[in-house]
Parts: sequence; structure tokens; C-alpha cells
Amino acid sequence: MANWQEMMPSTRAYMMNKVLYELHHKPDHLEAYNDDADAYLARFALPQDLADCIKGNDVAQMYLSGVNPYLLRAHCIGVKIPEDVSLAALRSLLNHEGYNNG
Amino acid sequence: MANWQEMMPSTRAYMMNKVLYELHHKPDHLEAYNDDADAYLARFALPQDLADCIKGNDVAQMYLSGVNPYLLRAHCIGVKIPEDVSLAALRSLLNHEGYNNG
Amino acid sequence: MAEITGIYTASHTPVMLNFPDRIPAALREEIFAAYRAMGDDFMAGKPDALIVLSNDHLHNFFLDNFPAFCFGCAESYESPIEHWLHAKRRTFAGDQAFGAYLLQNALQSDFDPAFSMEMVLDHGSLTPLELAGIDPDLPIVPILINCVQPPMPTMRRSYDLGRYLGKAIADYAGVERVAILATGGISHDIATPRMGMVNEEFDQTFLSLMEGDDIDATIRYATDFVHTAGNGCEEIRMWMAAMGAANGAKYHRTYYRAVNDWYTGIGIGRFEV
Amino acid sequence: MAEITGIYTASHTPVMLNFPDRIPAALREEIFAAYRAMGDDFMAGKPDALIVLSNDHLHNFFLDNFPAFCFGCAESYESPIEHWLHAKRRTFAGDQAFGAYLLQNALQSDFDPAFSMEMVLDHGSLTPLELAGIDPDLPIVPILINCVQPPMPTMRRSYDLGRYLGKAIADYAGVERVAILATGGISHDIATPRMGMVNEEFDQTFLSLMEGDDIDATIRYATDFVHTAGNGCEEIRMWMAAMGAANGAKYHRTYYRAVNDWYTGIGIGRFEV
Ligand SMILES: [Fe+3]
Ligand SMILES: [Fe+3]
Repeated sequence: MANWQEMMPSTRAYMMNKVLYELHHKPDHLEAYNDDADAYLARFALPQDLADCIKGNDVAQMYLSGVNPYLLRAHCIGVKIPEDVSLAALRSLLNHEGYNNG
Repeated sequence: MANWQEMMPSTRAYMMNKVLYELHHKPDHLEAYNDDADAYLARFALPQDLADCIKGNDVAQMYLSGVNPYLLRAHCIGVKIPEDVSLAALRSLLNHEGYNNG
Repeated sequence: MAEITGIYTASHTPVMLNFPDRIPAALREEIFAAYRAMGDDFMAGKPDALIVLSNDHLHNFFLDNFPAFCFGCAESYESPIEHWLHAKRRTFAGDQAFGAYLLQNALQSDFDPAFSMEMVLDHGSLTPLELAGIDPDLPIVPILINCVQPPMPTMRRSYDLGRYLGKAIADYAGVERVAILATGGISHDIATPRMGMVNEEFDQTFLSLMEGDDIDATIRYATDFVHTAGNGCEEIRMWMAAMGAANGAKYHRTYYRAVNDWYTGIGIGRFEV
Repeated sequence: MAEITGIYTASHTPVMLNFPDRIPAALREEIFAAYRAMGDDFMAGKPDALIVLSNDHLHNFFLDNFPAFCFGCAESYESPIEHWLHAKRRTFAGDQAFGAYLLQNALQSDFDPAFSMEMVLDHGSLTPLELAGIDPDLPIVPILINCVQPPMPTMRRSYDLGRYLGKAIADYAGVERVAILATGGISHDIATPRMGMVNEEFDQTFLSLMEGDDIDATIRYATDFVHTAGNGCEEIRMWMAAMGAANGAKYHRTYYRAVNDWYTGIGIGRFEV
């Protein structure tokens, strides 16, 4: 049990963090993402599996990728993933072997 | 004699710093400034005297306003103020009472 | 030479504002009343300035330039920065001269803070000030500690920062009366599988240690057990800093509840300075 | 346990690349040859990694979040960031694991650096590496010290940071051979009325102190007289850090010229580690 997936962000986590950060802090980004998620994500040179789990609102997989949890939390609220859905997705990992290897 | 006009940036200096920083670091800003300096400067809630000395390439007055000298230097090169003109403007302040009160 | 009128610690969470209805109305009112009581006590000290010890939640700062400590040196601060936060916009007055003094002296005292002349404060600073009813015209100096992205400053270093602040405030001639609000914690998880599973045992032990006399034991407990109490619990770095500023003054809690449906162990208290 | 193959100090200035013709060709060739000689000596040590001690010139960092120290933890670094710099673009390899190690240990050792996982290095790092002919595939860890916007870390604190780095490098198992390049200074003014009036007397005294045995006297001279030698001279903080990492090893200059038409006292040297 640990508080963090990664004690130093990996480059993969950094790349996903950058998308989630810009999406909710740069003007017009959220609108562009909502209009066309694929086109928006193509702006970032993101590995396909990371792009897929963002686009698919796959909260569990985003968590396991090492994304910063505050960025993940803000993203869940910001793109209006229902609270009980995101909570259930996270809870599903409680006994997952990849949980909290930090 | 001191190395700095201000040992902590004043809010006025901050405002001018922000213009000179964004002008040379944000995409399309330099082009927008070159196209229409007044319109570009109007994006910033800048006191008129500060806007005037930027638009007028008044290197001496920018210096005295407390602008960060690295931002000033990059601006002089970036907007192609001739090297000998900016140097002469700065030199003209050597005996100015407002020089280096830091 | 400034006098410290009060040093307060209080949890914060955006859930209070975004999902207030996830808990019963009576509990919500009890919690809000506890924040108002802190605010009343706070204002009774008639401070001229407020040091807000808090943290940015990856809004002003990103991983391209993430500070361990950041001192605010602006004339004013807009809030909130979160487009999704259910809070009305407000502008806090900033005490720029006080911030610059604390910054300059910190650099002379072997601390290495970043500084900021423009920040839009997030819920971490806004929520407790809002709920406590603090006048936005009371000039603030935000001092932000990285609690949200490893690697972070240690608990002891955060305590040392507070020690520095206590001394520097006492030496400052620019204001007469200064309050400190340290906000964050206690046990909570943000966007992890444990979210909503508050570790009340951690919180009770931690609060008892805060109320005791053994500063080293408190720092050690915070260091060694924070991993059992959630990533949001890392924010007790601000409590460590408050304890440093209090320099041995007695702490007592004024409120505590483990509120699982707000995901947070909500603790409020003050030092007897 | 890594061995330090060499600790180098060298001035940098964009003028070298932007306005090379402001000085006579023979002088320019003499200077470029001195950088190449440093590079040859550097590569003869066969380092596996390079710590670049330099400073950002308000390109990556602005006053909304200005770090005193910033440790680079990226896999690679583009350069240069200045749209107006006459240099060809290149990408430096980064030693991310080494940067993370130095960062994490710094936070455990009572330093409070910011960290960055994405920076586009400016002329301060690029120029000396370019002129010295350093292979861009040699993995680097950029460590940036604020020398460009008061308030800044003290000369002594910069020395202490170098002391820390020297010890941490020696304890690191991830690479075998590490070089350090500290770049900045010596006397020069950037965009001030003194620009182009190099204080050669300061530089000669400073270099002699660097070559002597009295570290405290060197730090004191840097602290007390930097204001006579220009805002660009504040960059000798990197020389202080190099001196800290060298931990008493002898320094000798390999090149010095006061080059008024390049606005800079150009000094190059190395520690006998
Ligand atoms: Fe928080
Ligand atoms: Fe420089």
C-alpha cells in the first residue's frame, strides 16, 4: 500500500499528464476535445494505448498508467464522468496487482 | 552602482515583463505585434506610458521602468532594434539619476 | 515587529462545494459551522495580514516546472482556477511587500523557494477561506508546498520552513498582526482505489500527537505513516509548517469527523499562540 | 559509484553566435579554439553523463513561477528556445534516471529545487556545448540556478548545492563517469548602461581566488563585489556550485580575455579532480 503509483513520473505518465493538464487549463482545449477527441489527441505524440484510455474515459487504466491523481480527478469532473462511475472504476482496482507499486 | 534596477520586481515591471515575455514565447504573438502593435498591446491592461515605450522601441525608458534586462535584451534582438541603437540608448543613461537604484 | 494572532489548521476539499449533497444536511451544517467558528476566532484576533499555507493541485504548476515551495508576491490573486469548481469568483488582496520580505529572507536562510507574481488560487486556498467567511480584502501571502506530485519536500523540511516563517514574521515591521492558516489533509485519497476510505485511526493518532508535546514524534509519525492515509494526507506538510511556526505552542483540535462520502478526514484546530 | 572525470567552467553568450563579426577574426578564432580545447579535454575523460550547471534566461521560466534551483528530469531536451538565436536546432539526450536521483536526494538533503520534465534549453546551455563540440548524444542532466532575476539564491547556497552534487554523484551507481560543465559569467552586463564595459579587474581577482586555496574568500569576494561586474556576472553562481562539487580540488584557468565587443569577460578553466 502506497500513496502513489510512481515516486517519479515516467515519461509515459508525463505525456498523459500533459494532455490532461492542457485539456483543462488552455483556452478552447476542452471545447476542441469535446468536438473531436481524436483530432485533439492527435496534437500530442501520445502512445495509442494512452490516447485510447483517455478517449474511452477508462478511469482505471488512466490510474494504472501513473497519471497524476489530481489531474485524473479534475479530468473526471471536468469531462463529467458520473461520480459513481469513476469511483467504481477506481475501487475495482483495490485488489489489482498493479495498484500502488510506488 | 548595482546590477539591478529593482531587487524585487514591482507590479509595473511585472506587467511590462509579461508583455515582453509573451511576445517572444507565445505562438503568433510576435507576428500579431508586428502587424498591429496597438491592438496587440491592448490585450494587456498596461499603463499607457509602458505601452508607449514598448511601441516606441524606447530602450532607455524600458530599462528605467525596471523591466528584466534579459527580457529587454531578447526583445531588442527579437524586434530587430539595431544593435548600435539599443546600445547607445542604454549608454545614454550612464549618468542618469534613475540608473541603478536597486 | 509583527505579532502572530493565531495559527489555524483546516482540511479542504472541492467536494464540499461540488457535491455538498453527498452527505446528510445535518452533518454538512455541523461541518460548515466548524469552519465559521474558526473564521470567527480568526477575525477576533484582528489580523492585518494572513499567511495561507496551502498547495496547488496542478493548476498553476505543471511538471515542466514544479516547485517544492512557492512564495506568492502578487498584489492580488484571482480565484478559483478550476473551471469545474462550484464557487463564485473572488479576488483576494495580496500583501506583496510581505511576500517579497519572506521570499528574500528565505533565500538568505538556506531555503530555495520559487516565487510567483501571478497565480489564480485553487480550491485549496479558496475553500477554507470561503467557508470561514474571511474577508477577501484581508491581504494574504500564499505559501505553497508541493504535496501533490512526488518527489516532495520532507515532513521535516516543511516543519523547518514553518520555523523559518515564525521567526521571519516576528522580525517583520511592515504589519502589526499576522494570522496563519495552514490548509490540507487529513486522511484522504484523491482518484485512487482507496478514495472514500478515510483512515480515521491515522487521523486520531495524528491529532493526538499534534496536541501533545513531542514535535519529533509528530514529524516521525507523519513521515512514517502518511502512506497509510492517502495521497491527500500528504497535505499535512502544511500542518508541519504550522507546527514549526507555532514553535512549541500548544495545539488543540476544535473539530474532527471522518467523512467518507466527502472522501476526507475533516480536521480543524488551532495553536495557542 | 560514479567517478567525476572533470569539472569545467566556461562563459557563455549568445553574441558569439549572433554577432560573431563584432570582434576581429583572429580573436574570434582564438576564443573558439579555447572552447574546442576544453571540449577535447572533456571528451578525453570519456564521461558517460554530463551535469550542465547553467541558468535559464527567462525562456522556460517566467515570474509567475520562478525557481531558485531547477533540476531537469527529462529523457531529452530540444534546443535552442530563442527564436532569434543563430544556432542550428539540436536535441540533447537526457539522463532521466540520474536527474531523478539527484532531485530526490536533494529534497532529502534540505534543498528545495523545482523539477522539470520538459525544457527547451537556451543559449546558456547550448552555446558552450556547441562550441566545445560535445556530442549531443552524451546524456545530460541540466541543473539551473536563478542568476537572472532577483531575489536569487546566495553565492554560498550555490556553493552548498555544488557540495551536495559532488557527494550525490559519488554515491550514484547508475553511471560510471560523470563530467560537470558550469557555464556563465564572468563580468558582463546585459541590457544595462554598462553593457560592453567588462570589469577585467574583477575577473582577474576572481580567477586568482578560484586558483587559490581559500574557498571562503572566493565566496565572499563573489558575494561582495558581483555588483561591480554586471548583472551577467551573477552567473558565477554556477562557478560557486562547480567549486562546491570540486570539494577542494585545485582550479586553473585555461583561457581569459575581456572581450568588450562581445560584452563579456570570457573565462574557461577546470578543476584538477
Ligand atoms: Fe487538497
Ligand atoms: Fe547567460
